[in-house]
Amino acid sequence: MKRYLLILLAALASLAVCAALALAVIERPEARTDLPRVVAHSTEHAGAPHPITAVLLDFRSYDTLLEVAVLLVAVVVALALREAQPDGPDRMGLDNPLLRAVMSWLLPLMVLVAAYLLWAGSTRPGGAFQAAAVLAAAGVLLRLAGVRLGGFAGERGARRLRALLVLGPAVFVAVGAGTALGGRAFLDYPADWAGGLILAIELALTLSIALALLSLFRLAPPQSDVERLPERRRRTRE
Amino acid sequence: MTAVALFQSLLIGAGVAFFVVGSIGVLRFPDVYTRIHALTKADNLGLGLVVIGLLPGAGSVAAALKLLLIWGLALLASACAGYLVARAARRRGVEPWRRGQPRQRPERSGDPR
Amino acid sequence: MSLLPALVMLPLSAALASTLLPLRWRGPLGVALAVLLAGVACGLLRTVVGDGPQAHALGGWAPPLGIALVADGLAAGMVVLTATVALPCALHAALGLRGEAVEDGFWPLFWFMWAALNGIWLSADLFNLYVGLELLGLAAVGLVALKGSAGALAAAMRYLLAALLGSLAYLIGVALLYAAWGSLALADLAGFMAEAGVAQSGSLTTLVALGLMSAGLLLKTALFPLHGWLPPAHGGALPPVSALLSALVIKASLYILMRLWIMAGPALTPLALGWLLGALGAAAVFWGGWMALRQARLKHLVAYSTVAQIGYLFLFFPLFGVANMDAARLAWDGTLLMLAAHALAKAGMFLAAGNLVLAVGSPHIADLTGISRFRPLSLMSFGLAGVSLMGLPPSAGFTAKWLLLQSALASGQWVWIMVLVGGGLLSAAYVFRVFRHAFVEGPARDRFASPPLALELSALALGSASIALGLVAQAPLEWLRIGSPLATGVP
Amino acid sequence: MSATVLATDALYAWVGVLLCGLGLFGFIIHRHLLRRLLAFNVMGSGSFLLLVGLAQDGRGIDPVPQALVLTGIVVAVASTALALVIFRRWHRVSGESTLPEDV
Amino acid sequence: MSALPANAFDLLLGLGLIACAAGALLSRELFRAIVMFIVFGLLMALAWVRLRAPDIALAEAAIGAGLTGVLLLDTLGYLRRRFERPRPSPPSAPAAHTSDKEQTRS
Amino acid sequence: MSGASSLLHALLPLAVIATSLLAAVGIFVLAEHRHRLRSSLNLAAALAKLALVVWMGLGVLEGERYALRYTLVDGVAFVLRADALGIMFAGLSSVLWLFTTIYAIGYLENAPNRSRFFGFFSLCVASTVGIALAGNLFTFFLFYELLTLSTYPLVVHRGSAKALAAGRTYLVYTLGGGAVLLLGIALLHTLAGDVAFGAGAGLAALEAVSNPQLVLIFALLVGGLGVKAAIYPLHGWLPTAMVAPAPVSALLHAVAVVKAGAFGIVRVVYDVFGIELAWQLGVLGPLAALASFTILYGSLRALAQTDLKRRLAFSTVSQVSYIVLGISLFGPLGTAGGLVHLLHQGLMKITLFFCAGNYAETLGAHRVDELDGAGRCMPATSIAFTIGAFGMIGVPPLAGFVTKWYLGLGALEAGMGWVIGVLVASSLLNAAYFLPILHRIWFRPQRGPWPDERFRQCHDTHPLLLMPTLATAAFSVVAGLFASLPYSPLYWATVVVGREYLP
Amino acid sequence: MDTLLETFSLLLLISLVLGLLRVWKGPGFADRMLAAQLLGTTGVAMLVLLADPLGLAALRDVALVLALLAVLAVLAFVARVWDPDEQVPDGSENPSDTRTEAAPAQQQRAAGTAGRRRG
Repeated sequence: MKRYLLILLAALASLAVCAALALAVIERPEARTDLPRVVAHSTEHAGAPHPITAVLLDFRSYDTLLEVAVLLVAVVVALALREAQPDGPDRMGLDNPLLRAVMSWLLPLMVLVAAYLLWAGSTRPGGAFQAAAVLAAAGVLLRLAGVRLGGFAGERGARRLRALLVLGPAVFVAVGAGTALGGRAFLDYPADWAGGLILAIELALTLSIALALLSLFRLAPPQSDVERLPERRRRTRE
Repeated sequence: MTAVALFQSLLIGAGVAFFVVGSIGVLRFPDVYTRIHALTKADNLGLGLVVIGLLPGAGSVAAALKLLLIWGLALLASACAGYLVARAARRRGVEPWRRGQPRQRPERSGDPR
Repeated sequence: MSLLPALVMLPLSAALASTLLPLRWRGPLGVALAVLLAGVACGLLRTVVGDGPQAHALGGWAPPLGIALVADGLAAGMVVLTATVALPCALHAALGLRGEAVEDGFWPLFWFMWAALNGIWLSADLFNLYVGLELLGLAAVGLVALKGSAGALAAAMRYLLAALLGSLAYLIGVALLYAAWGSLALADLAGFMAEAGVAQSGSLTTLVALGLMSAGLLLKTALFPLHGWLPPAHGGALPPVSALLSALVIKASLYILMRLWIMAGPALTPLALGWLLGALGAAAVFWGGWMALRQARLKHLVAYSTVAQIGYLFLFFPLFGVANMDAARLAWDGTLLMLAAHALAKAGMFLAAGNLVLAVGSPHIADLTGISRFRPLSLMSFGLAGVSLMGLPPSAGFTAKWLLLQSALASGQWVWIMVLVGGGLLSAAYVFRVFRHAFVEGPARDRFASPPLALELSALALGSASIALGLVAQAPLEWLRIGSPLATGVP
Repeated sequence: MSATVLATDALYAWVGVLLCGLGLFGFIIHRHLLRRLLAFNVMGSGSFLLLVGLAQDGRGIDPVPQALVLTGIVVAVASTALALVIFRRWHRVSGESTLPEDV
Repeated sequence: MSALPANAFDLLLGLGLIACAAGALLSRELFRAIVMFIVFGLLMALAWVRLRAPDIALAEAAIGAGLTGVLLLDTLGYLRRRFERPRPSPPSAPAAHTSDKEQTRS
Repeated sequence: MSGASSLLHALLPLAVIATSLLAAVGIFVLAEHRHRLRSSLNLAAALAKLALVVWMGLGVLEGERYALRYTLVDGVAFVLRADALGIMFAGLSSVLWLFTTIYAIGYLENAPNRSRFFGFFSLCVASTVGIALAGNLFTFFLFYELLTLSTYPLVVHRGSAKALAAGRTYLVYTLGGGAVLLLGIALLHTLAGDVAFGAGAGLAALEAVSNPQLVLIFALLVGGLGVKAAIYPLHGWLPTAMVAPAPVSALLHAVAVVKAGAFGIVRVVYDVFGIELAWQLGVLGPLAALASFTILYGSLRALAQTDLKRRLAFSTVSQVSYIVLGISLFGPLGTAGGLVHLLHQGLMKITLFFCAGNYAETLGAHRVDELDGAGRCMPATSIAFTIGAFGMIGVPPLAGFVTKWYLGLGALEAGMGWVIGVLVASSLLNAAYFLPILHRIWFRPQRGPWPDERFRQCHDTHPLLLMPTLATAAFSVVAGLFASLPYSPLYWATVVVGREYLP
Repeated sequence: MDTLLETFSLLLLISLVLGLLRVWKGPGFADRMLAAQLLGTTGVAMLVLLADPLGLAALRDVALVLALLAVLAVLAFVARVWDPDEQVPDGSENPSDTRTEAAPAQQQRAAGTAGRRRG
């Protein structure tokens, strides 16, 4: 009975939302600004000829910075929870000769494609995030195939991981601070440097985002960091 | 329509047909192992024919290479997937279908809590 | 160099730094940077008071193409309020969490949260506000989840679902508004809407958008029927986290709602939406108060008190919408003062409650027996905060309530008077319930843990601030009006 | 363009509307957290379609909403991943896949 | 570039999107829901293509069809592995459960 | 007036409040075991406050003006202002605080939680003086609520279940009353803006406001204040609050809380509405009737009590309404009677409570029937009690007689002769509940051992308890005997009346 | 030519929807996963086909990424959900979901009729 009531409620709610949205869609007026034209006009002066990259990393670069921060927040929480209460020993993954062979083809390709997407990003579709996703996929593939990402194991590895995670936003903020200290607006790239700066930011972002996405995957980074905090007492609250 | 175009459309048509056939196969075949067949055929041949059909219109060598690369990757993926699933099925003791058995078994919900 | 981006970038850099730094440096760094940031915040306020509203086009691109940070009096005030609340919380955390397993995650999230808050106060762009909201929401959820206990995780999950749903509703609204007006800049939209007027086509799209956005923001603010996620999250978190969440985080969504409301101004005036929000606020006051009265655990009592106190803030909407200029001004002043009073008092109360729980070693109110003799300072902080929450003089809570009463009387909306008066009595009931247990001279345990003095002092500072603000409210209220619609004359 | 023909962009905007409704429906009826996350993601996709579809309808390609959606996707992924992390932890300590109802 | 009129392809794709979403949301079996969702991601990528947003299509292909799917499947496996026990033998379930918990605390 | 002097004039009222406020802070900060330092601080603050009040009082008599104005928010100001009426009440508080502090130091020797007690005690007096010096309704309300807050910990001080229950009752009544009062003030504020006291019948100028609205406001204000003044039917908290320690009872009943209520009603009738307007509105008659009823009701209830402090409590209910009665009599004599009773009742009632505390502390006697023969054992205390009791009854030439005489004259002046009947009846009732006690104390033999004897030999009680008791008793005799001399309470009351209400 | 390609892609879409049915019907985990795999490849083909008619060369990049990541889901499925080496704690070989498939197999084994295998 309660279940049916719930379904009824859900149906009513979603119908209401649909109806409201439908009305809004039907009744919508002509927009008062022609933003696409402004974008097209301004892209010439931006650091990247591809309009979407220009929007993401120049016009609305602040949004992108915050977006990376959002990703980092998720990672921080994941790492904190994982370290406070490590996952139990879990099977590493599927170790299989054929899979290894396939991966030896796939992985270099993935890195290559990621690099291509990153490079292509300034002139055509692609960019930091897409490249990072492919890189992260490579990492996930490794983990699924049972490969330990030894570089991120242990205390030093964890520190390395964190350093790389922070790198992207740090470069971003540093560039912003640099422009601001140079007397310009925050993240207002000097015209000569714009392309290079954007590329540098994208490069750092790619690394960080890729590692962030990888870290959100359950088994990565490797969870041998249980012993990482020997000096810290583990008190349980509550 | 030029001869090349005709050739292209034929190839692509055949590829698409393979896909359709593959889908139907996946839908009609009785068990996991047979369905893997349908799948890999469609992937390898269908996509291959489509790619070959598109090659003349690719415009540049890079684009053509990219198309071939896509095909290669798809081959790799489908081979790998087929192998992995079949191996897993074997190891888990999924028995192949034999003539006379019901084709599809009743569905059971296997949700974890 | 403008202070505006620094206010977001400083905490953001601090977040990045504290992800990397060794654990033992994070606390001291946190306190030191919090002091610095408080200084910057005061600097901004000074600039705004001296030179009027400030704006900074990020990337050198003016809106609607780029994003601008804008600081009017309200934004600057919120920035300062954030620093005022966060500084004692940082102190409390630096000392109270030292050596705990949760400290690893706390500092980065604390700083991300601060960055998000400042970002929201200063943002003048609809989509940027969305990203800010998400950053804030995820950081807050993370802070709640840090404790790692089953209760904390369930609370965090519930909170996350509410936050996600809320921001999604907001995002859909953004989509509609962008489709309807073609810009994301608040100032543009306000201009267009004022120009188009109420009757023009498109107001329906705008209304649906604003409705969805409001619904999402209400969910995030935990207004009465949508408050279910709040008590477990705020009641179960670490004391400084609870304090920050109740004092600031829920205010962020309310702030956006107020901004939207002001932006849409004429489009919404003829509607009864304001009354609806007011009615929900009234229900929240009574329901939250009633539930607070029935809680067995101290921090949950305080959390339900937040549910109740949010209700007062929503009286803004029916009172601000009226044509009566005086009433609108009083509502503006009263709501903002109430917001600040609640932020200070509730943060102080959560910190004090955390100290009491730490001293007693039990989360239950009934176990407070005899605590008055052993931890008078914490109890006193709790009491000072309580005075402000009850709306008794001479606290900021009282002054705010007085202003709201005046506004309700001036606009002839008598219903809200009963809410203000009755809600005050209800909050007195639950605050004094704590004291009743604390004053019992029963066969109490003689041994209480003693939290470091600085923990008690940080709670006391916030509690006293909530009292003191009531005495010096005149100037801050004038600052808050800088750049507001009240300054231009049309509410 | 005549009014009787539905433009591609508008079509996808309508699909977005339906996805939003569908997602909301799923979000309300389900208690299993994984399903609620699915619903959230569906709803998110719907709102992205709405954003781009409406903005481009009758106006051609608009890079701004496209960039916004990219940002939105990253945010959605981060949220989903965070939710999964917390969910797994919750499942581990409680053995439940749903939240307790009694609040 | 003005808007193209919607054709059968768009219509079918829209229907497919809605069907996939419905399948992901209304399926009784969780695994099916997740696979449906993965397919939904794929269709979304196609939809972005039709909206002439190849950037988003790229991201959607990498995320929606790739990483999110993996995350969800991984979580599902986590649930199954930890707590899915054959139902005929209930006594073993609580025992395993407590041992898990102890592992957590140690 | 020079700048420095005007600054001094502004700061003096603040300083009076600050003495006890700072004392409160200091006491809170002091560790529990520093009782010597705490006592010194307490006494020093009390003396300082008294000196300041006397200074200000003399200044006010010479026509000096002391006022402080601070704008809180637009349209709302925090105003402190010393007029004759305010100084009168502040003087009463300061004098009695001094005695009560001494008494409390003796009473609470070796008791736990003294730091908290004395801290809130000082806070309580700070708010009382604040009430006295409040220059507008808003400021008055501010201190009025602060008084509620600071007395609650005193009421529940013992921490027993009974004390906590009493505290709860106390809160329900006083916070409820406060809310009603706030409503009235807010309403008034929207109509008339910031109503300053002593501006000379501020509301009379309001032509446009309808009478029913004013009557409503009056009812709200008096209803809110009536709770603290313990007017029937709002008196319920007073007898239950008797569980508090004796000095607290003394403070609650004689000085702070009930008097704050009564004083508030004086302010409302004279300073906010103006007596003329109140008379025109027709609210004075009902107020007088209510006060009369409360007088009789309180006396009757007192008659039925066996517990000494409860009997005194109902006596307070009855006596405070004399003040209200005096106010509601339209004319200077009645007003003078009411105002002087504010002081006289304070002196007498505090004496009685001190005595009751002495009996309880020394002999363990709480009930009336346990007091048989107490006079022989504790002669000094008993003499003080007798003086207080006779004063209450109104035996000439004690203080209570002066009050009743003026009230009677005032009633005749206002043409409300029935009030005299009330006065006579109440005096008879007073006698009926006080005389049996006196009889027991002086003429009955001791009935076996005392319930809980503190001191071995019967030589009265601890000097710190005895001294203030005798002092207040002496004051109440002097106040009656030398009522016509300058600086007597009656002199002050007539000054107030003459200065501010009969221009 | 473009129209033709679009028609072909429509056909592919139809085939994709057909495949969707298999995802829905299952019945085993592997069936659904395989069908999804097929859909992925179909999607790749469609992207490749649509690149010219829509004038979006970048679609080939999309197809490339899709093909590159295609193996990921299946691998995750096999490694996590349908692990062949999984040791089910109490000896019964399969978690409940695959019992639908395992149960007849066990019966067969018990009857000693484990015969030849196809594929």
